[in-house]
Amino acid sequence: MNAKAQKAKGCGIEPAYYDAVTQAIRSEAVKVLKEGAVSAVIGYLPGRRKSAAVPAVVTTEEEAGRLIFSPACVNNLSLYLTKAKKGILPGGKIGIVAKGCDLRALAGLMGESQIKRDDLFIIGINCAGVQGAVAAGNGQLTEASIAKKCRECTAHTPEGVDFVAGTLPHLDGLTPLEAEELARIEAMPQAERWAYWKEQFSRCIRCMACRQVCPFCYCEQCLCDKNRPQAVESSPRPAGNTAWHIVRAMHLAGRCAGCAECERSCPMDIPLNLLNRRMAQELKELYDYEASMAPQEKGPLNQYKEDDDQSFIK
Amino acid sequence: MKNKMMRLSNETMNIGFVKKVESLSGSSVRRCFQCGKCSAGCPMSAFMEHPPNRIVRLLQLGQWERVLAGRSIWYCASCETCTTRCPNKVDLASIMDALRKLSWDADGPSKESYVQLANRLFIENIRTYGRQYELRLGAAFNMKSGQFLKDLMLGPKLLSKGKLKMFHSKNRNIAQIEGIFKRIEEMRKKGEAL
Amino acid sequence: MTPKKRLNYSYYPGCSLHASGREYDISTRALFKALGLGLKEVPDWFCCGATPAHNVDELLSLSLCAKNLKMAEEVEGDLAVACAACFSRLKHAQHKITHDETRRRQVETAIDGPADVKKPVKHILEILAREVGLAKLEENVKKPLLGLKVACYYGCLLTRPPEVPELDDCEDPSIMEDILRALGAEPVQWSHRMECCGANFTLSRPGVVMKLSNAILDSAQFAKADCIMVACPLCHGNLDIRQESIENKNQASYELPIFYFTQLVALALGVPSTDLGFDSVIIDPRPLLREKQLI
Amino acid sequence: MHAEQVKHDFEPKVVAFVCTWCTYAGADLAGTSRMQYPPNVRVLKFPCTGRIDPVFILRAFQKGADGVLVSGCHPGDCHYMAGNFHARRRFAAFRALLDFVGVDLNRLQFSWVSAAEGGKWVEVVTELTERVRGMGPMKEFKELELEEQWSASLSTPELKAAYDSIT
Amino acid sequence: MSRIGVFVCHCGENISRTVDVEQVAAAAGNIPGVAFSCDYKYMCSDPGQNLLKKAIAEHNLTGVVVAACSPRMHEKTFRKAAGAAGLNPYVCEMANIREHCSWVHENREMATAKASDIVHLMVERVKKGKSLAPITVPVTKKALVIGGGIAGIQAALDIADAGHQVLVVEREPSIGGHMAQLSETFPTLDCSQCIMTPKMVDVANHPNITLYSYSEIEKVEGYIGNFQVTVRKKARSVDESKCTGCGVCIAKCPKKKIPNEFDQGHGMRSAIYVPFPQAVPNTPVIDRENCTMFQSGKCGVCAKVCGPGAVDYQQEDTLTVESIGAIVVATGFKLYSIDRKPEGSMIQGYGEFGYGTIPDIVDGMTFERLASASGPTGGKILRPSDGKEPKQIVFIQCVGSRAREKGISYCSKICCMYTAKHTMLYHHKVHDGQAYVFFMDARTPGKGYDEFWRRAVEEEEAVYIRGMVSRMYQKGDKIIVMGSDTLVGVQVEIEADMVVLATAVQPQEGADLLAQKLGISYDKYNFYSEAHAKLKPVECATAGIYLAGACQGPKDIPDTVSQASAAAAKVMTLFAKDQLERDPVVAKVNEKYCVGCFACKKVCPYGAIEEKEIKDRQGNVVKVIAYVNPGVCGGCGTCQATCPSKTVELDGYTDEQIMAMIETL
Repeated sequence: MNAKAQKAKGCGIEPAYYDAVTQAIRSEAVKVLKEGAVSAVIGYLPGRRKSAAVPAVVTTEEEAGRLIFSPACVNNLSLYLTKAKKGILPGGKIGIVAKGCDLRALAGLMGESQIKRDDLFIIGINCAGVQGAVAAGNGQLTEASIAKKCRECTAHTPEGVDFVAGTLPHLDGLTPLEAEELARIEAMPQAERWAYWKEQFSRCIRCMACRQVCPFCYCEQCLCDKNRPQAVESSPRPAGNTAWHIVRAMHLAGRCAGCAECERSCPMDIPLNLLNRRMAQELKELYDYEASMAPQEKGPLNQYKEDDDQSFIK
Repeated sequence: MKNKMMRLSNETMNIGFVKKVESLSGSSVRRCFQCGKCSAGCPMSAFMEHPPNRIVRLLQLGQWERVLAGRSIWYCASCETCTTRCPNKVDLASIMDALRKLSWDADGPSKESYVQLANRLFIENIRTYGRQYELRLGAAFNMKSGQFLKDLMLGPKLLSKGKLKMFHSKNRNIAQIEGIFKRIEEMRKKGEAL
Repeated sequence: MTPKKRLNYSYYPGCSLHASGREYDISTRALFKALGLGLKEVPDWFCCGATPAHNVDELLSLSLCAKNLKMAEEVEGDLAVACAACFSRLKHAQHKITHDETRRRQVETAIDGPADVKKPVKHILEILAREVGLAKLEENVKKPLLGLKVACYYGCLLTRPPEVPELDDCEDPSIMEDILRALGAEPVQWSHRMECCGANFTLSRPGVVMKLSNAILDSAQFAKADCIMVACPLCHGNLDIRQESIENKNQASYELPIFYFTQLVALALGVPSTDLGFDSVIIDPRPLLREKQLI
Repeated sequence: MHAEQVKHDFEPKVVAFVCTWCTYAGADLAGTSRMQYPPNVRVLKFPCTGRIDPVFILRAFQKGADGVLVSGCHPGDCHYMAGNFHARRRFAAFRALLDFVGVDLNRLQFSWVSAAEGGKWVEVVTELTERVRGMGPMKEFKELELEEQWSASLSTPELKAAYDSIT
Repeated sequence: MSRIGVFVCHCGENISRTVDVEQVAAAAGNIPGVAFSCDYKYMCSDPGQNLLKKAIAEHNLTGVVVAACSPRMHEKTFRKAAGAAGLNPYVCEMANIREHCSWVHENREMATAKASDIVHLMVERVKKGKSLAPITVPVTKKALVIGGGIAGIQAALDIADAGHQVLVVEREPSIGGHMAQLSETFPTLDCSQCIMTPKMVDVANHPNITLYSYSEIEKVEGYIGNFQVTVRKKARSVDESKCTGCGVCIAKCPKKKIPNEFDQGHGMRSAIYVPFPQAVPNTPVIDRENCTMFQSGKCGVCAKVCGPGAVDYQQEDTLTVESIGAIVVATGFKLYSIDRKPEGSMIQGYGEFGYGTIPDIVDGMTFERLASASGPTGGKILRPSDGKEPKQIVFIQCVGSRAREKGISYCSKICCMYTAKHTMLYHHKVHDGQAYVFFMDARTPGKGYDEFWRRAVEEEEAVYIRGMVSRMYQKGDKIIVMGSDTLVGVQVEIEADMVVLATAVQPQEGADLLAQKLGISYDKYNFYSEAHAKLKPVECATAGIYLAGACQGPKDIPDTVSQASAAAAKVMTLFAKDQLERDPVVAKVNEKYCVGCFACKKVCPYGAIEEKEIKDRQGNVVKVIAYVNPGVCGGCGTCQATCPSKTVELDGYTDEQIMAMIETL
């Protein structure tokens, strides 16, 4: 390990790694487009700003040659396979660049009959991590800029993909900030917890960014948009906000892939992924369920065992 | 005796005794299903250590000693309430008669001597005089039972009202009566009757 | 009054009617005379054995009764019996001897002759209510017993068990009440019509008798009866002779005259009260009768 | 079991979401057996606990419930075979979520009450009512409702009539 | 605008005693959308129903709430009345202010307030209610009878005689059940097999009956009129179509010392066997656990001697799927065992009787086999330990039954009678023996039953002792029985040669598992629950499934046969129509918004949800969405609670209705 790498230890990942991944993606994307194996590849193109990246659907070899992978490639691209965004895709098999967490989302969507594995060419990334909400000035990934979810990622290596891009560099163990935060909140007295979340939810402006970026919020009509009956108030007031976030967390329980896009996209910095993580933790404890990179037939809340825990039921 | 454990077997259950009772009374003891109606209506229940239904119960189990030991059978008033009301037509009044007879014969282990004495005197009176003479009966009973003053107050009153005769004569048919007694005794000796 | 055809009865008074129950005998004879009925005592009858005999020796009891019944054959007319105990024993004997072949043979050996027990045995109540008839009684009333509240006491022997005396309903008889109504008296409804007075223990266990008889007296008083009417010399003895001691023992005051039904019937039919043996009883009924203007 | 039925200073609102086959019938049995329990509970009948959406519980709390009971058939007894099994998982998860956002789970009771368990129904309802009574009103969601009340209440008859006329 | 009518019932005084009904009616009148409200003494009476009908017409009502008793009581009544008045029955609802209010509360003020709230809830529910039309589904006219005891046999014969196809599934190698094991039957003492075996043969020969013996129910799907039942035919190792029933295989089988289950383990059978000579079918079965061929691969004698070559060691279980319209459950009972029970079992054994370790303490069924002419002793009463004739025999009733502490509080109903029968059989066979019976109560309701019991006591000289046995122990070759006679009030001790226990009747092994497959409910003892204890004693709550015999609760033969015929009658009633009308409370999918995640399909207990392709005009599949088969849907609504966007909705329980109710709080 060279000196530079030594320096990066604990504070960042070598840019060369991203370059290598970028090259691998480009060549594979060009190849599959050229072969006609896919009609388009969903990936990342450089953004207008320096060190930025934007999701893109590329249909030509030329465009594919410009695909990148960098710490700024935060988006979960599986989003573009569902919802109204489906319309931007040409017909036929689609290539998609997927980080580990994105891959879990893809698997989840397959389990929910939203996409078919056969319709996809998945370019999986040996992902060292991406940046969080605050990017480093030089666009490199540092301990300060790495996304919280990546600090305790368990999905670095893609499984069951058609192509794997890049090799995983050595990764240093980082303090799991999110897990610590979760533990901290859980340790609070109940009233304090309510106060905490009341404060968080009160900031919500109901921009629905969290819903927009969530690969699993693909419903044609969200329950929370219905007004006959109106189960969740739609105006950004505390009651409706609280209900919305509880309902959202409940609807994602057992489905959430842990990409944390909701939290990243939240303009009000509400720690939404904590809710999702708490539910994932509970379902792991109760039913030994974890989101995986392989499609599962039924989610934990769509099945049951006769001897499920019922200690809470009188 | 009353609370002693009961060992049941063909040996401890005296079925022969029960058969005698059934034969004398002409009534089955097995028919009784222990509803307790006899005891419920018995005017003498309160004076018995085994109420009537239990007497039958003990007979069902062949427990003859327990039946005869108590004074219960002697405290039966022969009012026939039990017999009249028994849902199973168990003629308990006759069963009581039979039990007293068997106890009498066996010079039974009964504790009730007064009633037995009264009966004995009554029957002796018949044998001797052919009819009852109440004064004689009462006096004899008081003498023999040692209760010399019993009902003493009633005597003069009754005498003055002409209710007790001071004197009486033997019935003219007394020989015939004696004959009846004799022939019954003979029959029993020969085993022709119980 | 003369019946179209004179009815004749043979008569078995029994031991009590010759002693403690003599007023029963007296009033019975007076009544029969008033009704124009013949009544001839069976000569040389002897004791039926009563309760003591059957209590310890049923065969003796049956034999004595069978012999008496046989002797009664000698006298014309159905056998009229006044004493409830004698009536019960004679009927029992008839019933048993007719229904139990073994017993019949044993009885025949005992009395040394055929057990001829066919003679109809009738209680005097039966004769009054059924043979003379209530209508006739009512017709002949001279002195209606108006305003006299009577507790009719049947005791245990008159009706039980139903298949033996065949006198009346064994749990709810009405023969005494029917007769009384015909005489214009007022029978009361009361609880102890059929309860035992304990006669069997009158000699041996008077304490028992006092207790049982007290309940009867108490019940009659509760029913606001002026007097009690009986058909059995043993019952009469317990209720009348022992009434004072019962009162003393229970701190009660009953003063209930005890009538034989024959006395009341005869009175209503106009037999002079002096002929009915009212002087023989312990609780003098005459003040009551005077109060009701019956004498 | 016979709760003393005198009016207290605080009478909590308790809502029971029950299945029609077991718990509703169990509550009927409590009635036919003339058992007594606090009159605070309002029963909403569902075909099955499987039909009960967590949103209903949330809504009930928002609308002023101080306690919520969800009750259905015992495991294996579901009239629809498995509705209660699905409900069991759903509510296990929902409970955890509510707990995490700071809702006192003492206000939310789950139970199995069969059609034969009139006594158990009484017991469960009485226990929840008395527990919630002891805890006082459920302020949390009500406060949220009151905060930033932008529009007038919908409860005026005119508005209600207008709203209903849409239907 | 809704025009709802509210009718508040007094129910005589049942409601009005605790609830101010006038106030409730008045309060209801103030609820927006309520056009009419009143109270009435008896809404369910004819005048009450007429009041409802008249009000619907006069006030042009669009919905009705009857505040009265439980809908389980009169919902049908009022829906019918509303229907007669031209209203859709499904906009008629009941507010339960009796069972849920007036009967359970004493405080008038609070009860009245609660009643008003309940009425308000239901008014809102009706306001959002929709008119629904009944669903019709076809009926498959073939019945399944589970269990081939006397109950199953009777039900099967009755249905088959009515001209319908019947499938009888029996777990054991032969039909006959417990009745085939009995020696004589009370109260007539006629030989059980003499009356049973002709019926068994009738089943085998009936053209409308298909018999699957040695088979079990694997899976039940579908619903009334349209069940799909998977039956597992267990490997018999003998080809039924080839076997002639000659019995040579049995005669030649070298393994002959296997305790015979039919004789309660007191007789022996071979490894290839028929349970008893009159078995139907008379096809042997190989007990693979005891067969040398299956255990060591060396033998094969039966195959060698079998002329038609019916023995097939390779035979495997086969699964058959049958379309069935109605199911009769007749799985019968088993007898309680006094053995030590596993830790945590609800049922306890009898330590005071030695936990079943004393060989001459047997149960009633064993005594039946001993008394049976076809039994292991040829009908002689001989005790198991040494084959001696017992001279003192003690019968004990209520062993397990009515013993709350042992886990069973019910009366097993048949024991008093069969014990009386046992004493008679014993007395007939052992003239110098004495039978004693310990009993708590003699319960003999039934035609000729009490007379039968009295005969045992009065003529057959059984000594009945009213009292229970406290303890029994072996002493030499005697069993010391320590009991009490409560009538005398003393302890009783008997040195018995043999003791027969009238052990409790329990549901058949695995009754709960079968119930779960069938989707029917059962009580804490695993007896199946009828839909109504008095008025629907034969039906299960699950439509199309009926009960017969002791699987529902202890029953004797006459009761069992009666119920079996009743169940058969119910099946025939169902089969009398080609179409069945179903409750329209079923789920529907909003095709516009469904995105086809199929969470609903995953949770549907009925498998009622199918995938449906939505195509454009060119025939291209635009999307695949969920579709609910209304004939299969059971109406539980689990799909709706699971659907994130609520695009599947249960009619009669829509979110709109429920939310409207919650809004009233």
